[in-house]
Amino acid sequence: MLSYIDKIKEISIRLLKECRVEMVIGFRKGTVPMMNEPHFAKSPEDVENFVWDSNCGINLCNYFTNRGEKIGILAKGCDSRNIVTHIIENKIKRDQLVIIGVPCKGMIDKRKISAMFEGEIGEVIENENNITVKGDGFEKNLNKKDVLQQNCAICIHRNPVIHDELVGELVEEQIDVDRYEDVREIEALPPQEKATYFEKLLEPCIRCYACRNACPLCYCPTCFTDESRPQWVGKGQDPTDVSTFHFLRAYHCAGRCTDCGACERSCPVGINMRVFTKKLEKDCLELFEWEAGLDPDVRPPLDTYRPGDPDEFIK
Amino acid sequence: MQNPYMPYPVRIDNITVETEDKNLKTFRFVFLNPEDEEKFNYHSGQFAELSVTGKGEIPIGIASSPTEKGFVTFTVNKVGLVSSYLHAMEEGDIMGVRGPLGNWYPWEQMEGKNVVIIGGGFAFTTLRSSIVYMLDPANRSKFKDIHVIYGARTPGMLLYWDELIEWEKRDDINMHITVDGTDDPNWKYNTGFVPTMAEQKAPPGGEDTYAVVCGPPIMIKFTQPVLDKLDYSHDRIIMSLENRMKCGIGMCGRCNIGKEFVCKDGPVFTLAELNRTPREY
Amino acid sequence: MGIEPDRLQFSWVSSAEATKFVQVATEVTLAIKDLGPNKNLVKTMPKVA
Amino acid sequence: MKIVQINKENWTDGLKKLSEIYRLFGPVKEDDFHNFKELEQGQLPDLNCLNTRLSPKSIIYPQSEVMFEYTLDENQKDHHILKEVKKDYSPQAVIGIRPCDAKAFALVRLNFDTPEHQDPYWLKAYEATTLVGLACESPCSSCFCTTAGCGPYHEEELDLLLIDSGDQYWAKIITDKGKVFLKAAGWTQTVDEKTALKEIKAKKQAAEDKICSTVNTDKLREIETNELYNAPFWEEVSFSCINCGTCTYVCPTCWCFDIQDENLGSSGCRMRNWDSCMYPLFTAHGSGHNPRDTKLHRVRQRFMHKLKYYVDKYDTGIQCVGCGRCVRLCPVNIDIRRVCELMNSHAVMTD
Repeated sequence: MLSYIDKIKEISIRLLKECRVEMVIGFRKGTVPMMNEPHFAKSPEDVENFVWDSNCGINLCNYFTNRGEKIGILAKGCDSRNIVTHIIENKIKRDQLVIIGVPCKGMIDKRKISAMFEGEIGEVIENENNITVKGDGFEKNLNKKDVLQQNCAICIHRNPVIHDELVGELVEEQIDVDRYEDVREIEALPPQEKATYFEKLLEPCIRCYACRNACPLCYCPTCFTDESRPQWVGKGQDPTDVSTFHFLRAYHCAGRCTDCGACERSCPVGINMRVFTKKLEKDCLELFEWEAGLDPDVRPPLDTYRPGDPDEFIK
Repeated sequence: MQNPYMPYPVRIDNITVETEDKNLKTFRFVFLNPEDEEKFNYHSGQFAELSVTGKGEIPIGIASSPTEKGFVTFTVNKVGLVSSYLHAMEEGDIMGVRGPLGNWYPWEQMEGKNVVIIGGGFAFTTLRSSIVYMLDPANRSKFKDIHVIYGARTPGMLLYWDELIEWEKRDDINMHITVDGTDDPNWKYNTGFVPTMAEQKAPPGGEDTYAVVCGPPIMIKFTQPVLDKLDYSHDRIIMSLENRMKCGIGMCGRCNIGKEFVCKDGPVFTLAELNRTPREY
Repeated sequence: MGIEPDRLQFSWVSSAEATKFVQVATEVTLAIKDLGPNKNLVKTMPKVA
Repeated sequence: MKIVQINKENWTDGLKKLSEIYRLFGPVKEDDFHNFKELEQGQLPDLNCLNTRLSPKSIIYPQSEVMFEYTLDENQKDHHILKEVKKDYSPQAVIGIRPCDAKAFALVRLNFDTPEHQDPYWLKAYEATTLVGLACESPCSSCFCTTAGCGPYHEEELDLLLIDSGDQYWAKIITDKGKVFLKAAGWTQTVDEKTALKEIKAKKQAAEDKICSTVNTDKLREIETNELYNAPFWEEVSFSCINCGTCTYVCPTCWCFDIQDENLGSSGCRMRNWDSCMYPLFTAHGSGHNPRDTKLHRVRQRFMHKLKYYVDKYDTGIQCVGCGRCVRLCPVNIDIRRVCELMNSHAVMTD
């Protein structure tokens, strides 16, 4: 994956030179270990700052929303599915984008890696399959496979589903992945335990809305959480208000979320809020055989009616 | 320690619908505790937070003049959650007023000077307060010529109609009432936008003349070149700003323009001051 | 979300089906009385610290 | 007496005595990281923590706080009239607060304690609090306190500074509040101050030397506000921002808040909640007009406030203590050190 960068730069420069796009959205090197910053290039010279490694977990689709110009955008499998969702929802036109597909072997989990060490991590050096983590008084090699973000570890669409350019050979898709082990465990809990589980899960939330804002699908001009007339949710730290925000946000992503993991990655207090979106993803798959963002020409289950739609819940 | 967030309890004493679209109402409040009225000691140009219990607070310019005793009045435009609720309230209802807040028009500086008041639409409230204050027998002699250029879209959208007419009749104030347009054949006053009217009616600027400008952004935008043309120096153009506010005392952090808080360091600024600050209003 | 399954019920009732409506309403009421008051996602007055 | 020695074997015992007088707060590890929590009976603060994930500002300035109560029931005599709530401002102590987080209270105080108005909630909680600092021996790589008017042994705002010296802590007494605290704990063992001070000085130097990250702020004051406001780099700086509130909520020096009425049946309360200049609604007028309607505006506001407006308004330096939290926790890695450099060097460029 590290070798992609030359190709990324080459494609970006070409697109900009040929005026096929006015900007390319990619990443530049971060200022702290295991972080890169979303960045744009408007001229071939700007492209020099682009990087690609296993720290490009932020979903770049967030950055084309409501922009008017022609855009080249780097897209991993999950990001490309997000683009498809945006196209389906008329949020962007296909021809406004030049999609630079990035076959992906997964992003590393900064939080998980940090938790493995007592002291502060000073540097993380990456090669094709391993990373070396260095800090004050320690140095350790880790296999990337063991420290992937959870959504990457269980990803079954690593290759972009839609693209105009490709920065490398397609990678092998993972098969026989059990995507819903954690969801099933929660589903099996009795109601009260489930409630307690969610309460505990969301207890650290500081309502910074990083999860919502990192999500390219949360593009509503005014989020229901921020509405004042009517005010659906209180603005304080009341646990009911906090969980209402998380539950409803997840529902709004039903049939749309592509499990890019940007929400979880962004959370400053380490909440695994993907259990909500994954539950809805699981329901969409089981009830409607639907996986989000695979085909721009198929309407999603929540805006189509089929006579055979499940209705056992109606008494 | 006095709690600056605690409003004085008041009773709505009177409600007047001001405009034909019924979106502007003037509320007259009487303090439940008479001693609070003395504490609420204000100058024309200041504002207060109207506290509608259970809904929240809104910052509104004080429309009454400190020379009027026994009540305070506010003219409120119906826009958001609190103001809409307030519009549905009735005489006799209990709510709160917190203030007075912010600075005021530079009355001491303007003493002995000509004062030109330029107002548009519903931003005439603190200007009304100012006019009443200046016309008070105890104060009128402190000022030289007073000009008022006040406009609204239509005659029915002008605030304080009865008072405007009374001021029209007086010879110690030059009133120039205008509307953007009207189909009323009996309209006796001016027709035309406020900036145009200012160009025709305002006296030339100079050491002895202050302009107090308050109105919608578009009016301010086109009035400024007119005043430049009439040679008003920017430190003699006084403006009153609005921004979203919560605390009203410079603490909650949202209303700043550069390092100045509109709620505490303002809302009154000279144009010269505003020129030095980001235009985030 | 930790809401008991019986607490939320769906049913189709046409405006002409008065009997069915009564039946559904009765059944739902009984089911919920069995469950007792809902305790989840119930907001209380904020605590004064 | 300036320095008291606390043998670590007396630590638990002293804390027990203190807990009878003070509500004690300290760093506690939950899951993967530390945060300040009120210590339960017998619970010890974890002083091995690098620093807490969130700043301890919420101990004095809670994220949600009730200001007033009221009833809307017109049968009640005082309906629709706000009433003060009774709050607990009994003594509390924050044990193991880092010097940067303590200094932050000094910066925030300028906002809440002004000649014209005093915020009673913040001030009363602040006055009830004893800050027991812990000198920082191993600063993080993203800490830049020494160039942000602070440092690993900085004493400003602290009542006591603890210095870890093997089997004991040295407690440097900075205020009377600190003296009272030590006495309540029964920690009174005197030391040879000359020797202790010498060692502290050496340790301080060693800690300061470990800070490898710096910012330059020398030009920020002299440059024109509008010059900086209109600088060309804001588009690039703000591009990656997702307008979440992380930077402002984890920041020990951010204080912005919102006021909301919350009703439950016929009673309710007026409360205040942290708010963030990163949120579009923060400045949106009722009319729909928003003076800071783009993320460029909002990102610029945050940095201009911390590094220019505050500098100009109070003349006490930048509104940042260099704790590095926003650097470490920003989901998209916007780095205040980089922005500060851009701003400061823009000043140089336009000289």
